[in-house]
Formats: sequence, C-alpha cells, structure tokens
Amino acid sequence: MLERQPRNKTDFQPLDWRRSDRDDIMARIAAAGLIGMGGAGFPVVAKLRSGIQYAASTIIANGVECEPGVNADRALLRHYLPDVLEGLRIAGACLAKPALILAVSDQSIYQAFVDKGELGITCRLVADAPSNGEERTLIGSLFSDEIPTTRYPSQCGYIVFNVATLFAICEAVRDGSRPRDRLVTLFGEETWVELDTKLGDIGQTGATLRLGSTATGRMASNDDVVSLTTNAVEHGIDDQQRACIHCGWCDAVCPRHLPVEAMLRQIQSATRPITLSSEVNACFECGACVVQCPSAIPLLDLLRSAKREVENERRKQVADLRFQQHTVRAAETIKQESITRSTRIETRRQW
Amino acid sequence: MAELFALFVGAALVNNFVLVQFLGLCPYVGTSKRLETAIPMSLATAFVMLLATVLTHILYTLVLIPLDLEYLRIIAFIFAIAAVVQMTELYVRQISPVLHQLLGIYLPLITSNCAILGLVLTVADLSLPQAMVYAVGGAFGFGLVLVVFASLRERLQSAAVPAAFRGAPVALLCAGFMALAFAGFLGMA
Amino acid sequence: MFEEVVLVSLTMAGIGITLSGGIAALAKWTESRQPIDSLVERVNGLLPQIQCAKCGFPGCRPYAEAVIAGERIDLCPPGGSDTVQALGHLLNRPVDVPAETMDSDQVAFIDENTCVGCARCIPACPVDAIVGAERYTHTILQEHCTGCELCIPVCPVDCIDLHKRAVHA
Amino acid sequence: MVNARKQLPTSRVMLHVIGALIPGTVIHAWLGGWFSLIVLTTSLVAAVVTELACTRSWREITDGSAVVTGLLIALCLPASTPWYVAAIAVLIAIALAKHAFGGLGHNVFNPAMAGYCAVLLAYPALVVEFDTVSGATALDQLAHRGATTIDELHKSTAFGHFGAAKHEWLNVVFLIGGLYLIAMRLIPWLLPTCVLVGMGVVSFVLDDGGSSASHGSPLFNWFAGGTMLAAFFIATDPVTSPSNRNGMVIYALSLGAIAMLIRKYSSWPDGLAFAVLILNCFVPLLEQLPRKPMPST
Repeated sequence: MLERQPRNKTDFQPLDWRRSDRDDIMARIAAAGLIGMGGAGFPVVAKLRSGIQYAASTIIANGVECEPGVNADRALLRHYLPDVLEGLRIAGACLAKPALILAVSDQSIYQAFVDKGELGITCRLVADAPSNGEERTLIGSLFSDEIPTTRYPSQCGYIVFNVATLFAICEAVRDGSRPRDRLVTLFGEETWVELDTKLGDIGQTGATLRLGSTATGRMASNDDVVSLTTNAVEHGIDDQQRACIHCGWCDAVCPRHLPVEAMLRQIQSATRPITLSSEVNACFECGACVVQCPSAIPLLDLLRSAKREVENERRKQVADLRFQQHTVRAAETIKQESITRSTRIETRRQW
Repeated sequence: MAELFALFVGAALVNNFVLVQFLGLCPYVGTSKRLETAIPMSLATAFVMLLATVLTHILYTLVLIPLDLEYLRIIAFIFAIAAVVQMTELYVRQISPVLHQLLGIYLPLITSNCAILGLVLTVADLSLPQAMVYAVGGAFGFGLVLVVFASLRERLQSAAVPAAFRGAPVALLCAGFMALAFAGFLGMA
Repeated sequence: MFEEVVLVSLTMAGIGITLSGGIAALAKWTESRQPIDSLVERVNGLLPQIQCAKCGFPGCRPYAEAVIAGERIDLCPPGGSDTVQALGHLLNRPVDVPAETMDSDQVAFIDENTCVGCARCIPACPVDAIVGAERYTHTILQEHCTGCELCIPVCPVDCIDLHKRAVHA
Repeated sequence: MVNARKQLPTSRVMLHVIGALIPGTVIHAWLGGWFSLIVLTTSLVAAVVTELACTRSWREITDGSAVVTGLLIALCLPASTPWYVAAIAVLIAIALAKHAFGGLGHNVFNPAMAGYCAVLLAYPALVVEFDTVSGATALDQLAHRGATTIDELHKSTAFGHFGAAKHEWLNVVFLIGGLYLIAMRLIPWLLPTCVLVGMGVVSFVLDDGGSSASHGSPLFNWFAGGTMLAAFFIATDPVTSPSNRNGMVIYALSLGAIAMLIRKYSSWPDGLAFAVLILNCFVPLLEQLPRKPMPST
C-alpha cells in the first residue's frame, strides 16, 4: 500500500525555509502553482496574502475528513504526518507567529499525535459527522466563531489549509518539487496517482465513474483527469437506483435541516416549478443524504441541476424587470427628445 | 341540531355524490388534472348547488305545488340550474379571466352536472333549512373528493406509471380506490 | 286539457322570463367593471425573458399581451417546444409543431480592442446590460445579458461576439 | 470500504420489517390453525408470482416489498378465507394498487389495504372474521349486538383479559415487533403513537362506562382487531404516509380517530383498513402543509 513513484529530479533549489525570507517562501509557493487540495482549489498564495493583510492569527491544518468512503487525508496523516506538520510550520512562517492547529476527526491519528507531541502545534479532535470538515463549520466547532458567508475565513483571522495542501507546500519549499501526484481514494483504496492521469487509464472502465466520493462527487467520463483537487475516484451508483420510497431519512440527516424529500419531489415532478428555491440554494452539497438514501438516488446530482434551474428562473425575473424599466426609460427618452425638438423649433420661430 | 349534523355527514361522506352515488363524474374527471382548476371548480359547484337548491325550493313550494304541476319539476329545475350557472359564469369571467380560461368548457357544463340535478331532486321534499344543510354537505363532499383527487393526480404526474396505464386509466383506477376507501363509511348515519 | 296547457306554458314562461331578467341584470353589472388581467402575467412568466424580439414583438411582455389577444403561441425560438407546450397547456390551445430551439444560455461579449465607442448598441439592448458612453469602450454586464443578439447587427465594427455563459460557483 | 455509502438499502429495511412481523405471524398461525397456513402460503406465493409477472425481473423481488404486502394481507384475512380470495386480494394489491401506479415508491394507496378492502367489499360473506375456536370475534359481536351492554358482552368468550380474546396477545406481540422497529429507527415513533392517541381519545369520549351504546374502553380498542398491526406496520408505510412532521401528526391522529368512528358507527366491525385508505387520499395535501422554517445560516 501507498507506493509512490520516486522522483529523479527537482524543479527548484530546495529552500531552507527556517532561514529564509517570507517573500522567498511565498515566491516559491507561487512558482509551484499550489492550490487548495481540499476541493475548492483556492490559490494558496492568495490565501496567505489575505491572511497577512488581515493579520490572521491562526492556521488550521484541516484533517477532518467526513466524506463517507474517502480516506485520502487520513492515509496522508498516518504515513506522512511529519511532512504535513512541517508544511504547517512553513505556512506559519509566512505570518506573524500564528497559532498552529491540527484538526483531525480520526481517534487513532489524534492519539498518535498526542503520544508523540509536537512543540508549538496543538491537535484538536472533531466529531466524525457529515460536513464537519467544511471550513466554516470547522472554525465554528473549534472556536465557536461564526464566519459570515460574505467574508473569507482569512479576513476573520483564520486560515484553513487541507492537510494535502500543507504536504504539497512542504515538498515545494523543502524539497523543491512541484506537485506531481496526490493521494487519492481510488475505488476505496488509498493510492498515489500522478496528476493528469485520465480516468480511463486507471482501469475499471465500463462502470459509471465519479470524481470525488460517491456521495459528493460529480459524474465523470473516461476522459476526465485526476487534478490537485481530486480526493477520490469512485464508481457511480446509478445502476442501484430505485424509486424514492419517501422514508424521510434524507430530511433527518441533513445538517442544514432542509426538506430534501420535498425538494426531490419538486425536481422530479414534470409540471411544477421549483418553489423551494431558497432551500435548494441553501444546500451546501455535503452528501449526507446520498449516503443515507436506501434507494440509492443521486440526490446531489439532482440538487445541483435544480440549483441551475433556480438560477435561470431568477435570471428570467430580473430580465423581465429590466426590460420593463428599459421600455419606460426609452419611451421617456423619446418624449423628452420630441419636447426638446419642439421647443427648439419654437425658439427658432421667435427669431 | 344532531339531525342536521347527521344530514350533513350523510350528504358529505356516507352518500358522497361522486364516490358513492357516482353522480357528477364529468367535472370530477375533467377538472381534476390540476389543483388550481379543482379548487375553483369545487367552489363554483358548491355555489351553484346552494343557490340552485334555494331557487328550486322556492320554485317548487311557491309555484309548482300550488299549481299542481309537480310533474314539471325536472324541466323547471334544469331551467333554474341553467340560470344559476349562467350567472356564475358571468361572475367568474369578470373576477378572474385566468380562472375562466382554466375551467374552459367545464364551467358552462355545470348545467348538465347530474350531481346538481340529483341534489335538487333529492332535497325537493325536505324543509328549506334541511335542504340547505344537505346542499352544503353535498357540496362539501363533492369539493373534498375533487380536491383530493386533483392532488393525487398531480402526484401521479411524477410517478413512473406504465405506458398502458398513463393518463385516464390510472386516474380512473385511483378514483376506484377512493370509492373503495369511502365504502368504509357504509352504514354510518 | 286546454287550461292545463295554458297553465304549463304560462308557468314556464314566467319562470324563464324572471330568470333571464336576473341574468341580464348581472351581465349589465359586470360589464361596467374592468377585468383584472393576470393572464398576461402568467403567459409572460412562461416566456424565456430573453427579450430577443424574434417573435416580432419588442419583447416578451408585449408578445404575452399579443398571445392573449389571439396571436400564435409558437413564435418564440429561444423557448423552443417546451414553451409552446406550456403555453398550450395554460391556455387550452392545441400545440402545433414545436418551434426550433435556440441555445439561450449565451452571453454577448464586446471585444474591447475593436470597439470604437459609438454607443449604438446601448439603446438596442432591451435589458440595459451594456455600460459605456460615446467615445469610450463599452462592456456588457454578464449578469444581466440575456444573449438576445439584438446588439450584434447594430454594431458598425462587428466587435460583439456570443460566448457560452461562464458557470460561476 | 467502497460500500461505506450504503448504510441500509431498501431490501434490508424490508427484511427487518419481515423479521418484526414473524412472531406475530406465528401466533396468528397458532390461533388460526391449519387454515391460516393455507391463507399465508397462498398470499406469499401469489405475491411473489404477481410481482414477477408485473416487473419481469428478479431484481425487484429482492427489495422485499411484495413479500411484506403478501404477509400483511395474510395477517388481515381471517383463517376461514378461501385460498382464491386471498390470491385475488394479493393480485389487486400488487398489480393494481402498486404496479399500475408505477411500482414501489409511486403507489398512492397502501397496496395491502387496497387489496384487503377490495375483497372485503367483493366477498363480504367469505371474509367475515370467525374465530375458529370461539365463533364470532369481539368486534363482530360489538357490531351486531343489539341492546346488550358491555358488561354482558364481557362474559362472552370473545372477550379476553383486557382486549379481545386471543387477539389481545396477537396485538401485544405486534406491539413488541413495532417497538423493535422504532428501536432500530426504521419507523418514526411519532406516527404509531399518534394513531393510538387518536383512537384512544375517540374511544374514551364514546365510552360511557359500559352501556349498550358504548364501544369499550380505549384499552380494549387498542388490543382488539388489528390495531397494533395497523398502527405499527401499515400506517407507517413510508410511501403512503406524509413525510413532514405536521402532516404525519394529522395523518396519524385522524387515522386513529376515523378507524374508531368506523368501528362504532358503520356496519364494518373494524375500520383500520378503510381509515388507512381514506387517509392515503389526503397525503399529497398533507405534505403541502407548512414545514418548520429553515434555520438561518
């Protein structure tokens, strides 16, 4: 398990970050083209800059992995914990002495850290429940601090990096190598996969594929590639799908308490518009309902398409309003022009 | 009071026009595709039922019985019903063109809704308050099953009904099971 | 016998005259009131709101008003067959051949190197999505552009292209 | 690991339901004797055959819903029912009430109750409940008792310690099976509770202490007829019951109340099956009741 292709050359000169300038480290991270590997793909340098600008005081290494069936981050923490922690220290070196925190959801990893101990880094254990790894939720559960949806956590003093990102930072700075591969849960098995590998080349063709976990990923074809943000490749469950039996379990597990089943009914109904639009938009795609569904309904795919539909509907309303305003304004302009013209003629006549 | 309540329950549930006496099936099937037609249709029918009951009752007791012309009641009642429907249609067209458009042909067809003729013939021999309670009960029962049936049919639109049953067959099947359910009130009141 | 016939005729005539008098009175009363037109709103809601004027009317709302007045329901290319069916369903009208569908999820884009700032496209836009002033480069607010293509023919330097709408998270 | 997603597929849920029904089925068979075994076998075979004929695939059988439907019908029908009547009930249930509507998940009416009520109406003489041991059951005696008071009736062999003779134990076993399903979190506790509360309140109001007009205490009504079976296994069918909390409460309370009213006032001895069908009609409307507002994010 966890065999990794050895690399024969480095891309940059290895950097002794403890003796380096902050700008050098940032330049190296920028040159390596690092982006957040938890899924959103936010550029690492931009996040660090924002942290510097807003004087962020805390860096959190996010090892809270609550997507069902995905264990890539856990495996990374088990086997490469020192590298991840070094990455965390490197990120810390870019800010003014921030608190360094490692958040994990796995009891054994937490125990392993506590047994060993690490100066200057605190480890916090977070409950292994759906969506707990989402960064705003994580900050909420660690510091009971609520980040408004209109601001980034880095603007509120927190920087959250996925552990895989920190690992990549460590390799880019300490070893001088661009990210070439990443740890992926490949059909349930944690494996190092070279970036830009086509899914079709991994094997197991024929079945429907998903980029990301079965619950939260999106449908993918053989031509899709493994990227920095891919944490899992899984089979689709479309072949196991049955009709909804309205058991209501999706409603029960939804961390946002959304009426998932009622939304599904509106999505599947051929004639009615989706009236639960704010509920549809409030879904943050944690995939908890997909895991729970006994009929293997791809709820998340359906909700995503519903979001598009809701957005189109909103856009239609805005366009209608703007057209009406435009018509009124155009009529007003024409009227104004004719008045100006007639007054001009009047004045000319008076001459 | 208790007697009037029994009359109401009897007209609404036990002897439900649609599901037990099988009267008024045309609007029941015709306007139940959507809730937005079923609700106004049941209200319009209820309105016509109550008004027609009062009108025919007056006609019957004040004109036909004194003149010994009871045998004319069917034709006279249809007359009265047609007039009430005519007025309802004028009124609906006025207050909501959308509704008028949605109900389409079924609004004037209330005239030939046998539930209404059945109602006025049933209650012709009752006293006026009794007749009105019966009419309200019957209208309530009709509206209730119409709205319920429409909500079921709306749900069936998203169901994976097999091709052979799609549309009218499954609607009629559904109506049959509803009649089966209402058979539970058999013998009450 | 004869009396009976007269009695029946008179009775029925009396009933008939009374009732029709009632109807006439109601008709008189209703005529004096303005109808509330919510049907236009409903039809307008079914149209795609691209405001492309391809139907021959200046925008979606004028077309909706025309549809109520009896215009054909299959004149909207961006809506395609879905819209025709929805309109037919709402208005209880027979659905004809489905119209051709246009890809409505597109936005116009001004090539700022070519734009000469003539401002002719600004009044052409039905939703005021083009910002700019004379002799200054224009740009299109992607958020509000409906992809109606009405700005393309009026541009003298042909600097407006249609792009697929970018999906933002 | 790969299958971490599938915590409990439908087939496993149905297996638990069947498991919870088995003790009751055993008691039922013991009370009904050999005849009830014939009804049971016919129902199950007919269920599987009909399901196969309708879906033409083995995959659908594995979800177990057909077996549950067949089992529920067998538990509703008295032991004296001819085997072909049982088969017809199952045929109506699975072919007409389920697959004509689009199969499991799309059906509007509870299949088992639709099939049972259909034969109850079509063959009233063949489906009348006669206990093989003591003749007519308690609910039957109540329905056709004339002017006898409750106390007089209680002396008859059809009445047991607190419910109907023998049926009380059947109800106790179904109650335990239902509690098992609640403990496994397969059915919501609220629904059966509300059914029992609805029935209890109405029977309490109608109970005047045992005159010829009363219809027994709440305790008697809870443990007579098919109360527990209906409350825990039939009313809780997720497909044909509302999924929102408000709708569920109204559904269950009215189900219990209407069942009790039918028991008392109609010509049927027991009203649960009809009450389930009546309330099934209202489910789409009940599901449109306002929900708990979304917590602000």
